Amino acid sequence: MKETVLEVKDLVTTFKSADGPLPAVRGASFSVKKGETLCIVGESGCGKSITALSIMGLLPSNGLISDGSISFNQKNLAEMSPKQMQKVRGNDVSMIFQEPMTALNPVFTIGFQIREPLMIHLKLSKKQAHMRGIELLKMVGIPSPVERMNQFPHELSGGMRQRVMIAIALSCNPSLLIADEPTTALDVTIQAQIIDLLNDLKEQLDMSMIMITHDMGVVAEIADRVIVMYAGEIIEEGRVEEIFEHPQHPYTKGLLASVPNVDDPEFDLKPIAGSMPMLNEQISGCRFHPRCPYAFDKCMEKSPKTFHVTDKQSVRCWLQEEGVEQNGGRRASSL
Amino acid sequence: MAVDEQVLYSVKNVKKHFPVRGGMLQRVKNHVKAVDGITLDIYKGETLGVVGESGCGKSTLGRTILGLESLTEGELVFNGNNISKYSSRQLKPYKKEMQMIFQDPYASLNPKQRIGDALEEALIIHTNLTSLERRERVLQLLNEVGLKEEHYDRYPHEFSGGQRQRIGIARAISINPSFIVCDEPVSALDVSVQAQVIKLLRDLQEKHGLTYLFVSHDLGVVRHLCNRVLVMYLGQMVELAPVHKLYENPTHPYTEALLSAIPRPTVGRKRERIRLRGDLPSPSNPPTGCPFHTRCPIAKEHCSTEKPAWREIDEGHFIACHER
Amino acid sequence: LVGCSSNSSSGGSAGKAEQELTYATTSKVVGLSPILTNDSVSSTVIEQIYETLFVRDKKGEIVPHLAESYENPDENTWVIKLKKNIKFHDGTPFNADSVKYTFDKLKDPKTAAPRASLLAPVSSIEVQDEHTVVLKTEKPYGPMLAALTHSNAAIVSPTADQKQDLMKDPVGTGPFTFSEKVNGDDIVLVKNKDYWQKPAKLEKLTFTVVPEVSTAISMLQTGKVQLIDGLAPELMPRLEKIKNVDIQKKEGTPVYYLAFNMEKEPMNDLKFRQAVSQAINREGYLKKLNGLGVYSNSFIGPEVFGHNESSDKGPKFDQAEAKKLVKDNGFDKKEIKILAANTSQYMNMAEVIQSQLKEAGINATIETIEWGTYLDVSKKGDFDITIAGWSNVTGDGSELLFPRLHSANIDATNLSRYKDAELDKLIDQSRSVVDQEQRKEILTKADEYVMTQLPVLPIYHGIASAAYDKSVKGFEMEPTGQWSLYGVYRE
Amino acid sequence: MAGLIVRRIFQLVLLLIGISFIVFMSMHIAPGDPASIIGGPTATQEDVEAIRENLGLNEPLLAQYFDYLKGIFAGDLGFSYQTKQAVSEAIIDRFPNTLNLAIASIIVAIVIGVTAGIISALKHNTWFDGLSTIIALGGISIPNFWLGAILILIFAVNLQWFPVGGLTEPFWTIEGMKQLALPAITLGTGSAAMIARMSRSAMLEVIRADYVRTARAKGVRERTVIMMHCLRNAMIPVITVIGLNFGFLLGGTIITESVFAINGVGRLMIESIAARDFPMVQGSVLLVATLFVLVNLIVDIVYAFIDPRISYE
Amino acid sequence: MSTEVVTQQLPSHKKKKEFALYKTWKRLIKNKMAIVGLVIIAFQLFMALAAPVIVGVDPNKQNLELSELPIGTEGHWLGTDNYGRDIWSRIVYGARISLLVGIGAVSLGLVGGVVLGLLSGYYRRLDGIIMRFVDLMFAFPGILLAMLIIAILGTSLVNVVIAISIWSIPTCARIVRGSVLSIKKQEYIIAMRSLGASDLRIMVRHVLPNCMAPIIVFATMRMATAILSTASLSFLGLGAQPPTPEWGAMIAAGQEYMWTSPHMIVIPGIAIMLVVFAFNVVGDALRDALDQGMSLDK
Ligand SMILES: Nc1ncnc2c1ncn2[C@@H]1O[C@H](COP(=O)(O)OP(=O)(O)OP(=O)(O)O)[C@@H](O)[C@H]1O
Ligand SMILES: Nc1ncnc2c1ncn2[C@@H]1O[C@H](COP(=O)(O)OP(=O)(O)OP(=O)(O)O)[C@@H](O)[C@H]1O
Ligand SMILES: [Mg+2]
Ligand SMILES: [Mg+2]
Repeated sequence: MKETVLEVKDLVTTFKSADGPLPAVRGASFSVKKGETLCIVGESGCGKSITALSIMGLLPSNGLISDGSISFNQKNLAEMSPKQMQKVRGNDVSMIFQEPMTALNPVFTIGFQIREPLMIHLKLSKKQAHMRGIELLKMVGIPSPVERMNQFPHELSGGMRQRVMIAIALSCNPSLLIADEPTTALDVTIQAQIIDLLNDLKEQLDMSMIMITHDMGVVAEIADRVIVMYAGEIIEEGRVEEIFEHPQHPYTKGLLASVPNVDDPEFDLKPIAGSMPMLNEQISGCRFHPRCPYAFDKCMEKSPKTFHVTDKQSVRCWLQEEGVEQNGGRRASSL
Repeated sequence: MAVDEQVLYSVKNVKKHFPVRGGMLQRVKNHVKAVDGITLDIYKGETLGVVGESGCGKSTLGRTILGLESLTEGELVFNGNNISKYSSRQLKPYKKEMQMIFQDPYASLNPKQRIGDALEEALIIHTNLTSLERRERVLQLLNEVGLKEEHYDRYPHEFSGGQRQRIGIARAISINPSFIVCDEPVSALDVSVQAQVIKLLRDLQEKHGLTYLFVSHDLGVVRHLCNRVLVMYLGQMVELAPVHKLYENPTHPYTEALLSAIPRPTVGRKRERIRLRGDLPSPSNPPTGCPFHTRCPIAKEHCSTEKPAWREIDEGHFIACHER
Repeated sequence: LVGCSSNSSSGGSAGKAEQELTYATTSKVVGLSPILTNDSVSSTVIEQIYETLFVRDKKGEIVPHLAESYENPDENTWVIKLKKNIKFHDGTPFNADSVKYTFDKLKDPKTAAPRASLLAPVSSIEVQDEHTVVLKTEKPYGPMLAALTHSNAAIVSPTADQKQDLMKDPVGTGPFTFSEKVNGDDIVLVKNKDYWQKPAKLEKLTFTVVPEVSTAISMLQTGKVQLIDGLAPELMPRLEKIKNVDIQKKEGTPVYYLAFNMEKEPMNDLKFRQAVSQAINREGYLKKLNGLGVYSNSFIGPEVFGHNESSDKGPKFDQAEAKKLVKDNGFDKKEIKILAANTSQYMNMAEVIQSQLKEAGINATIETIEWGTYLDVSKKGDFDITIAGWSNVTGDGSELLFPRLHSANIDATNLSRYKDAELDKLIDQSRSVVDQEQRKEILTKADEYVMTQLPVLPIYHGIASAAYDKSVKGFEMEPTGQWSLYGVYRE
Repeated sequence: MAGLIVRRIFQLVLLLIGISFIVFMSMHIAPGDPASIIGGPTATQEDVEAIRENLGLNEPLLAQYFDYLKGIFAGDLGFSYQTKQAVSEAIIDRFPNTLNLAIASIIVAIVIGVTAGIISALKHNTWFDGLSTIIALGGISIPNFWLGAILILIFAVNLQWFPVGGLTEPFWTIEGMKQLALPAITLGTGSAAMIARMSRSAMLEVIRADYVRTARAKGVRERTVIMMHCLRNAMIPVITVIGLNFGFLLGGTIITESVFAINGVGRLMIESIAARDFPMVQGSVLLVATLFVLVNLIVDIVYAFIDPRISYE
Repeated sequence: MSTEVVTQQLPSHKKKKEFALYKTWKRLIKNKMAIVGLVIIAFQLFMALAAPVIVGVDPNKQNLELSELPIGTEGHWLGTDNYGRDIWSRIVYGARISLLVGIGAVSLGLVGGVVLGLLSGYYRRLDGIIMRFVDLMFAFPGILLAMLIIAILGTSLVNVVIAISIWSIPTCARIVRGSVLSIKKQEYIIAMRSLGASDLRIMVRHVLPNCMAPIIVFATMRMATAILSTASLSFLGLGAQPPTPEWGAMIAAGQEYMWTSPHMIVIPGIAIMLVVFAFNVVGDALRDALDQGMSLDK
């Protein structure tokens, strides 16, 4: 068994707001092993990005990790001083963001932005950093990298910019890369290029990766393990095959059933009724129960505990409890 | 789904070029050829999908068809009437027949207008109903798209994305059009909600006998919803075919690449992907010859000089390619 | 602590006071040609550079200056003998030719001299010999000598005028010569070493522009400026408190008055004018002026030739009587428009008068307009009552009555648009008689007539005032508000 | 860039023609006759008529305008009605004073405004932020003639730290700087306040930008994040405000120059309007407008330097 | 056919009145400074409306005997001016004038600016001409423009209102144009066009309401500028006609008494400052509140 790189325990992240605290992440626990790709899926607003930003210590100014620990290589990131955190970011842990259009500083050249982490963390001279920068651009597949170094972000296409972001993120050989929906804003053909690139590089550099996405297709392509989030909570976790082939949580099932299949014309689209609750909405019991077709009384009263389906797959749903499991399970498997 | 073979809307060699200004006197220096010669027949009751990468002119085509953009060239024939040169007054009865549903459910509703008023507006413009009758009709519409009567007095920001999209749909069908352009109506929605809206669109089509032009970049949705699909590249037609033929037998290399690039939500089966080189060229400066030749894996020399003809390779299956 | 020791701007010795003086005005010098200008600021400088044939002495008598003497062989002829051995700053000798040149130029319509009217009655100017000029008039012209004391009648160097623009580069005979224009508008004069009298004591004069009076006073207080004049009453309390400053006041020739528009109802009604006269507490208003005005119930002021102490014939403040007149004649029915130029002095008067008329039942409103517009509007008679002033630089009663009340000047200076044959006759007489005693009698009579007919209501007569640094000695003003820095020195 | 400059200069010419027309016409429509003013209250009708003729005011209006326009293109701004001085000469005499004042004020405004704005943004929602907001909004709210009078009262008359007025020494001397200090503060306060508000909101916006998060994610030190990554981006909107404020300052000189007895173009304008000295009004307004356009051209050029996204071709 | 009703409860469903304006208001009054500003404005409004009730004295009643009384004098708690007029009563009546001038100038300027801005933002063809015209107006220093206008129209408060409103037009037009340009691209405008709505209808019913936020902020801030500019023009002698108790004119008149009776300029100066400050503060807070409103609406 490979060593664990990142271990998040009971992470609670809240936002201060005029209407009181808003919990965006409600007690998430997961871990990432060396060389492994963990995918976090869930719909918009369920707390995926906030989870990632909590790890990076880059929460917006009104955000706060109010509980839990984040241990990265045995060090608790949640308790580090800003100075120590600076040394970790961009060096041991890197992150790529969703919007390639805005993630690069418009007023500096690509070269400047790629040299920066090299000079900070690896203490390279400007010249060395420049040479290394060109290598990195080459590595992520950017044509004529020497010229690109002197160009500005607006002179590059979205796909190119995302490659630059990847090059920056990988510049110091991080042991963990967090990619927050790196392809959502891109066209399918470009998306395919980027995903392939990330997959290749991960192998090549032997890093661990957390991939955040809402696209089940991407998950299937890239993940080793998958976490499904709903309304700030992790509701299901398991190996990618288990999640796709034996989804246990009604939400996971719903999610899979509501994506039209390109290959199957007769695929029966089954929408999940309703929509995501607001952060501050008070929902008793399971946060999914208002939308759950299988919900019963207990779901409305008590928050479900985590049930282990296999040693790798766990799910938070009362349907897993003895007795009800049969009933719900049968209906679900008939999907 | 049986497609009535009656042509509702005929689009003939339509072009839409946007001027690019620059230089000393802000003179027009160049043109973005957003739509560059599209010829189509849209049949009554069908759903015609339009797919392609961002910026290839899908939305512009939709808007041009609706008369929201002036034509640079070409003809629009609706129900046998050539409406390309009509004044806005002459167009008014046709506007009633054609409607649009938009991508962004947040931007497509006036945030300062109550939902009821927004829905009544079309009725005020196109009908002579009294305010009572209008209200009646709006309540009926709300019900039809799955909203409640009490939503009548609410403002858009009080709704979720999916609900707003329902309102947008209600507005589009309020004056009983026969033709609706759907410009990526579900791409901004969460997957779970997306399916709800797709279902609604389908039900409404059945009930009212609507014809859709369905613009999307989500090939899964298109396969699910459309009868025929048009693939566009840089403002030009690349392939047009009935949906099953396109998906099962993609012929143009671009269509092929597009289909192969989609990540499939099934594990284990690793499929070989056709990798495309580079990015979409700029539509203001498109490549000569076949627009796709710069990225095409099978491009030959003549592809860069000769424009491929639009030909039928199978019944209802058209492509523009020298090599296939 | 506020001293005047910091006035060394160009680095001189600290021991002996430097013989330099800076004077501040609120508006700029328009130009330095006596022929082409007609504003008081320009004339302040012009008077240091140029000289006139005659001047008023300390007692207000007219005495020869550049002239040696004069005689009137007949009523229409003025033979003026000139002083000898006087040179202009450019070396040109001062003689009869230069006088003729100056006066001809002033009168020439092509010159468009603003003060051409000064010598309008003069029909010809002849050179009798090198030092004698003869002025001829068609009709006898009583105020001739007064006119010749006017700074606009100062003599310019003919050679210089032909060669250069006197507006920028003036050449006269005076005690100071033009040195340079600095910093846009500031004018620097230096002592004329070759002056025909003893040279002036001050070496250098600077005329600077400080638009805000309160800033000018601050500068006076901090020693950057040594002299300001034309003080406003409201500034007196502050000036009096400043330790290093002396204030000089002198009863002067200006008169500030109300002009009724005699062509309009109800102003053409004598009862209305009387009512207004009785409604206004002029003596009360004078108290507000902090000693910068004199009360006199006559149009020709105490310092003006033609004034008579005993001729106090005008109506006096009597609010009860005024109210009665207003009531009885229905003057409260009509709204009266008081027109005033928007300078603080006129606006102040307008506000007090408006308020007092209101007390008496006359419904008056004020309309203030810019000075430039005022000149036009007031001359066109587009008002009911206007607040007017006349500074009377010549100090002669004829020079007040003729422009202000003679029917020949309706549409121009006669703002009241007053047309009265009897007064016209008296004014004509005062101008055509050459004997000064006789003229005085005529003017007194005319003045009394004005105060009974009331086409104008004098509010007060001005007092010339100046404030200067204590180190400035020998400063003396004339009743007209003019002054020469010839005898002034610093210590 | 050259294209931009040529285009702007072309636009400037059109603008100046427009402005000269408006000023010309409004001065002629406005009541008040320059001849009456030159004549003064004592002038007779004949005197005034002679002056009008002499000034050429009896010509038809459009003919006068075209004559004037012709003059401008020949580089001749005409002669003052009042002082007979060449307008260009009068303006050249006064222009350095106005320019010094305007530049000193904008420097005061930029230094105070940008610093306060940025510190405010960084210390968002602290006492400093609150205080500087109050001061900034207070600064916009003070009538500047009032401020000028009070500054003179305190610093020039009572404390005697600065001279009361006048601008006679060159600005690089100590005395010259002292002379400039109070007027520059008076004139610059309003702009400083506006620039502070703008800098603050621009900075607040930039701090939340994605690329700043990227910089942090790279492990860049907080100081560098602010000074390198934020500042330059935040300055982009601020520079526009500075350009506009420069125009605002040029207008403000009208009052400040009067209060501080500075002989500049602002005062020239107000005097000339009062004296209906048409050529002088036109000349100085054209100068100010030209300056305004040039400053904004400079702003655009600076823009292109700090924001590579902007290209003028 | 599916008519499955979306039965989800939304968080902001409490009352119908919870629309954007109300939310903005709530957000506004959370800002302490804004409350101070609002209180000052309310007080000014109160003074303006109830002037005859608050003060019994005629603000123009002179008493030369009792002139320049200092602050705190019995019967004249803010003292008297150089004509012995009660300063408190002049301040109270002056509130009316500054409010009227502000409202008058701002609303006139808004009408002009909004019309020009709408037209030039909406119709590309008019844009060039209108914006050149706006540039032209911009190149004039504001106060100079006002001076020229007053030179033409003559000195009076009404003309000051006109001058300031004309001076407001270009700024307002630019602001409106900017918003229109971005709103015009919004899908709901395209939706209206596809419904066949007329341009006028779109502009009035859809574009205009959505550029209200910047317009309201502009109007509030402009109130401040208008009041300040009136004072400046009065200072130059181009404002209110005496004896109107206009604050700026009071300062201009009191200037000469600054050294002996400073209260004559200090009090109207403070009055102007407070009111201008209040409008600025409220405008500023409003911008924040509306801004947030915009983004949170999403
Ligand atoms: N600064 C903030 N203040 C208050 N709430 C916030 C803030 N930032 C994010 N949130 C809220 O936290 C929740 C989680 O946001 P997060 O960005 O993690 O969603 P996500 O799962 O990444 O969604 P997406 O797929 O849209 O990126 C959302 O409901 C969002 O509205
Ligand atoms: N009003 C306009 N002026 C100038 N160019 C325009 C305009 N509208 C669209 N374009 C250009 O026309 C091209 C086609 O745009 P269009 O919006 O039709 O693309 P699309 O296929 O709908 O893309 P997406 O999937 O991103 O919506 C793009 O290059 C776009 O930049
Ligand atoms: Mg996210
Ligand atoms: Mg589109």
